[in-house]
Amino acid sequence: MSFLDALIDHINYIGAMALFVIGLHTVVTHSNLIKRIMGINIMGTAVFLFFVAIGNVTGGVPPIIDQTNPDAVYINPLPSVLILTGIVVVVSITVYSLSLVIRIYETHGTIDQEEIAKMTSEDRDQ
Amino acid sequence: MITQLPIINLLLFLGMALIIPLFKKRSFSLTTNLGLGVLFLVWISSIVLLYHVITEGAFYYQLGNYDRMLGIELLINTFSVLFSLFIVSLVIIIYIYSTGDATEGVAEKEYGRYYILLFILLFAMLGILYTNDLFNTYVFMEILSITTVSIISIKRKKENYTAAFRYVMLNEVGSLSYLFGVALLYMITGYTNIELVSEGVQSGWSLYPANILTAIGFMVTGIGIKAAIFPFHIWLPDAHSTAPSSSSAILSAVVVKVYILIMIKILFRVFGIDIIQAVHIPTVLLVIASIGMIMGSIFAIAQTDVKRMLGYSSVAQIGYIVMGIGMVSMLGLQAAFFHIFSHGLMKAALFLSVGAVIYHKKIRNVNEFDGIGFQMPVAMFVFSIAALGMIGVPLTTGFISKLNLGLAALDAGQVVLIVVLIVSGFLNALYYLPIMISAFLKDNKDQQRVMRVEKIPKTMLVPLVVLGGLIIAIGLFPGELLSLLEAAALSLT
Amino acid sequence: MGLFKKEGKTCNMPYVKKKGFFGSFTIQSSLVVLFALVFIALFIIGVRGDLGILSFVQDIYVLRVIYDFLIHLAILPVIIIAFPVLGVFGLMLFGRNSCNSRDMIVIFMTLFTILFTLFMYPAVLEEGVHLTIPSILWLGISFSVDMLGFTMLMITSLLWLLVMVYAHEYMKKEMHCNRFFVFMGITYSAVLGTIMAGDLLTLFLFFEIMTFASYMLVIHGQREDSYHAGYNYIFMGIIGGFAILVAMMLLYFTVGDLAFTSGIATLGELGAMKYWIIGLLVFGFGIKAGMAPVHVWLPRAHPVAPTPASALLSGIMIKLGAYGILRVATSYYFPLEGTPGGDPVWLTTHAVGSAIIWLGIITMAVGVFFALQQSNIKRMLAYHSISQMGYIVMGIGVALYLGDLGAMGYAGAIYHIINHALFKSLLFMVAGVVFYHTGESNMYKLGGLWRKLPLTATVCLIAALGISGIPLFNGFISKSILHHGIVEAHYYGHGLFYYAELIFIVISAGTVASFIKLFYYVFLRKMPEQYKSIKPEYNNLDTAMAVIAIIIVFIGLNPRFIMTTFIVPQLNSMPYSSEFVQTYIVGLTFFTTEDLLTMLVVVIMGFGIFIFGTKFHLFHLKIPYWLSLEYLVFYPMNWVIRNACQLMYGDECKYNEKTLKRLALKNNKEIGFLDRFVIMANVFNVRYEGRMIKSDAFIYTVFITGVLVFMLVMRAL
Amino acid sequence: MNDIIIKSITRLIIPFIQLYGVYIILHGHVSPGGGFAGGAMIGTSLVLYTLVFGIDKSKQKFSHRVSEYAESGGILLYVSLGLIGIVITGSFLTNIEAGFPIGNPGSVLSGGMIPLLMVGIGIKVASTFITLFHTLIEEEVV
Repeated sequence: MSFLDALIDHINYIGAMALFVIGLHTVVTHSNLIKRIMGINIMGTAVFLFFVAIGNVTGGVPPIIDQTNPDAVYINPLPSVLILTGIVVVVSITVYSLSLVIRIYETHGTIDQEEIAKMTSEDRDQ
Repeated sequence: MITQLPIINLLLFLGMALIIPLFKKRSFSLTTNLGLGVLFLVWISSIVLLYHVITEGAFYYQLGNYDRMLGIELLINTFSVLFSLFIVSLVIIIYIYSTGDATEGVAEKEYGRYYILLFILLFAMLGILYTNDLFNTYVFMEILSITTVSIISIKRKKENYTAAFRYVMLNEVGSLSYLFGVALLYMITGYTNIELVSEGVQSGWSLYPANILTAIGFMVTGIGIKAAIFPFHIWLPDAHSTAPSSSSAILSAVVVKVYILIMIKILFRVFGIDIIQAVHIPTVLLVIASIGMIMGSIFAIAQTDVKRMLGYSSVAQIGYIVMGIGMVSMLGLQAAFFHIFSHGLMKAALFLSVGAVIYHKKIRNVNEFDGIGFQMPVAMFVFSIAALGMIGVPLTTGFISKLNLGLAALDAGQVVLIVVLIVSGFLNALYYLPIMISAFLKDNKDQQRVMRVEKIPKTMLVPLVVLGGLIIAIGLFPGELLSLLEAAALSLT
Repeated sequence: MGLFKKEGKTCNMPYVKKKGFFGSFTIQSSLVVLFALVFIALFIIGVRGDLGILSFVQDIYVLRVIYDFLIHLAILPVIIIAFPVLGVFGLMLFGRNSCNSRDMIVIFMTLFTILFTLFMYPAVLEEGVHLTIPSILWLGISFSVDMLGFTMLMITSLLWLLVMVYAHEYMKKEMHCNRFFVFMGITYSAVLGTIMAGDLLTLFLFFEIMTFASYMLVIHGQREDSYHAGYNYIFMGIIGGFAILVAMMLLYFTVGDLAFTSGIATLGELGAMKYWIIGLLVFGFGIKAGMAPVHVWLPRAHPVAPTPASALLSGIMIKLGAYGILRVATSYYFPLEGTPGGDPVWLTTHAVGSAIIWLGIITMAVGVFFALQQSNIKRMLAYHSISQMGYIVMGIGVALYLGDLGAMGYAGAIYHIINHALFKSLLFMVAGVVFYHTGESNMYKLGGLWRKLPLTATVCLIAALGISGIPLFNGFISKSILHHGIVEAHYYGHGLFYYAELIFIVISAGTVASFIKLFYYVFLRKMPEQYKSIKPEYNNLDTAMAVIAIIIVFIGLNPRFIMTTFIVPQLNSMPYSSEFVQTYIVGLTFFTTEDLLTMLVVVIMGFGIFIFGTKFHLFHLKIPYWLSLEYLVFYPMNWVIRNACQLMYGDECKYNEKTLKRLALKNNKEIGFLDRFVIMANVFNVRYEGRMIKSDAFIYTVFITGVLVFMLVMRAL
Repeated sequence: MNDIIIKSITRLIIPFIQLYGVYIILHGHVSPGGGFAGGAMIGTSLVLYTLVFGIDKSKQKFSHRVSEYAESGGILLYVSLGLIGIVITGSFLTNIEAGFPIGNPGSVLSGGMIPLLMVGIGIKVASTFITLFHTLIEEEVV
């Protein structure tokens, strides 16, 4: 019972971990470049979820000053603010890598990493 | 007013990057001259700051006067100022060179963009050094990554795209690992300010060991990826070899070092020596450094593209620095710092001289270097000085770093490391010496040797000569620098 | 052999054609040499106060002021080191267009070094010249010249002058003369610095510079074999340098000081570490000295270098290896002066010494054995250099082994350093002259040259008698002192050294035989047809050779001069028993019946070996390749490398097939170990690089898991 | 996309989206939202415009040059506001101490210079969004 309690208490952490592993698995196993970018995004989401979950206070309210309820418990806004920045960063990275994928498709004619590696190693042997 | 200088440095770089697009219609030399002016201003202000920090001691700078628990805080101590001075000085030299050779593979309309990226790069590097905040470090690190990858892919060639993509993928994994570590630390301490986190970590070590342990693992691995420590070096040779020569020099000589400095900051300022020794991180570092020193050289031996070879050589040299860190002693840290300096100088000289050869002769293959020394005496002479430094011949900075590292290894009681050091130095000789020999002693294969001396711009020659001179000068008189570095190492604790 | 490159394209500068029998350059340079010799003799005699020259100089005010100023100049070592470098600049500025003016600059630069070296003599006699320059190279470098250093300086600078005089004529037939003289100058500067070093760091600094500068001399011919030899030379040099570097770090860490002062008090407590330090130092310097297991570069590098360079390589540079061993051993491993003989601190010295003696003996044997097999003159001389270095190393070993009674070995080693420098460089010069006139260096294809080159034949005979140790020539003196040394090692020390003495005698006989062979095949016999047209002429080559020959004979006739001037003062400043030095060294009588008889036995044995060898064609015997040292040492490594490639790829390797075939070659002559290693690195790279790059995230996963598990496990433990 | 319904509705809806974006930007400090969120909304409205009316027309409205100036200008606004702090009190980005008005909690003017900073961020984010989108669909990358 206590195990289940602990599970439910920490469900957001566990979720974040699971997402992280899923993302990593995607990056490791897939050779399609776009899928790898998606994997990175999933990993990013996992970390953000984890970060935001830290700031959560059970029963807390959004941290906006409310004159009617002066002694409300606010959740910690700082992680959310930080993560906003993190999201911006990951968005830009994603956009950048997608544009690179477009370029790679134009120059190599494929977005499969195995094939690209094969092509480059052939280039090098010549 | 002096206390305002750090933020002014940052803003100067940022402002310069923002102004360049507005100058699009004007002549390009205006941009480069303005940029040089900005660099010199920052250089002078860094010197002033260094003097101030040494005489008056370190100081904090709160952005917007917010409390350090909430706001961003800059810490200006010997460590950050010395290394920012190092970065700016080296970049000035490379910048002057690049005004002659930004052309290598970069389209003319991209010049402006190249300098925008360069200044944002500088902004991010200085930010990383100054900031006293873990999350802020992350943000600057990401700015650095994006600008780096843009610089790598600024040449519109297909190998640039694959190299840049590889860089993005692995580095993003690294950044996320780092952020995950920050999250774990935030979880137990509730701060992102390095000092507050450090206090929290020290007191929370007994309560939440699992958290801290995982955080160390993830942060070290994440930064290890970005610093190209051995098993994660895979992105480096391609990325550094495909970039334009001047930016390869910046990437290899400076950018990678910045990540190592972050690692030093995290290991020594956030966790502290006690904790990292308790979880045996030094052992891990020493092992991967040793493997990296050997394997990097072995991979370098096999390369035919000279810039890829230099890239792998960087991998090996990063191993030297990590080894110094892994000894977790004052001497080791000092040796690592010195090697950051000396490798910065030597690798910049190597990349720039090779860049001059590529610019003039359009050859990149190591086997085609026969007789180049007669056609490009200055470039190959500087190359030779730097290469001898890599081998560790006396009178160059490389010898002093080797001596320092060796003494630090003895001090740490690790005699095995000296063997690694020597073997790595020997392997370095194995791939640098043949290039020098064929450049100066063999005749050109396809044509009778013609005494056509190099016709590369003066703006490229002068930086080369300055770098060569600095390598020898610091190799001859390292005392001052070493005492400064000792102060920097002391300011970490 | 320094084959002259590309017919017709020689030193491409106009040089003044000589008029008459002697060229004007020959006369000038001969006068310079004469001046140097007279000045040296007068100065040394004057300072020792024998003929009242000093008081004569002191009487004239101007001379006295100059003299006082010069002998008290503290920066003399720096000046001496700077002179060759100045000469290099001078010849780059003024000597580019004329052979004669360039060579005059070089010769005068060498002359000035001699003069300034001499000015140190009065100070050296008292307490030595000491100069410290702090903060250079972090630890600071220092110079210190004592009698040992002064002796080395004298012989070096004198020989250098003579070789430079010789090189003027010889280099006319070589390419890239300017480059040669530039690097000659740098090498000279480094050699002087090495000798004058006051601590190990300075020694190491100049030693490394010398390695890299002399590489350019070895490779001068720019042919395939010189590249091979140079490759060998530079990498062995680097390995040696690293060995010294490690030893230096260990020393600095344990003793805290690198100056050449006694460190035995600290070192004695270290256990195995002290043997590691001296082992690394002996290994590092031994590579340069051509010591037995690591001599392999020497017989390749010396023959391919141009003759002036090989004369100096054999005459001076390999001595620096021995000098290094002697210097570090006698400074770090010797107790302070006045330590009694039975003191336990000698134990370390004793152990180190016995090892060095055997190394020397092995080196001697290996050198002579291979020398007898050679047909190329310069290669034979190179092997003899190894063997003679064995004598010197053995002398050093005796000097250490016998503790306070080792003065005999020390004296022998120093004396032999001087002698060997003289006769070996003379022999190389002879080989050079023969090659200069005939273009041939295979001794079996030469013959009867004494008719055409009478002076060369004479000096060759003198040098051969010298190296064979015939009485009245200098080799006899040093060899008999060394023989005394090894006999004493047997007498005072372990009985096993009896066999060392036997080997010593047999090897001396081998030396005699091989020089009989050299002289017989080159100068006697019937002359082949094609050499009939050689015209005898006298030029710089002969000046240099004649002077060295005269010095050899002078030393042979007057052995006590070197002994009392140079060697006894050194012994007095060492912790040797002064009683022993007085009785046995100062009172040493040469030409005793016993020594002469030993020598007679040696000579008879030598003739025996020669006759026996020619009769049964033993000198043409090629020993099977699998017996050679390189094969034995590198075979296991090569085996490992070959199989590593197999392991990586199996049978289908995508790597360049031609290169891969080279890797599989069984014969080490065609492909060196380093080449093999590079090819293996290539194969390794092709195999794993792409794969590693592809599996980027996988490596990350494995690493992070590994690190976390490692930390958890270590914490749990 | 030549559908008249979509075009009309887009025309109709874009001003409201942008107005809402501006609202979000200006009220960032008193309610959830802020420069990034509001800027993203404005940027998205422009993306929507591009999707519906095509890249050429969109370029006329919001050319590359304008977006470049907007991007630089957004940050420059931010930086110059921060510089006021340096001049007056000696710290970058100082808010209330630098003399910006402090109002009642909950009202727009209560944040000192925060709304102004948010305007800068909003401009930057909006222009960045549209630039990124344009470069991606033009495949004129880097």
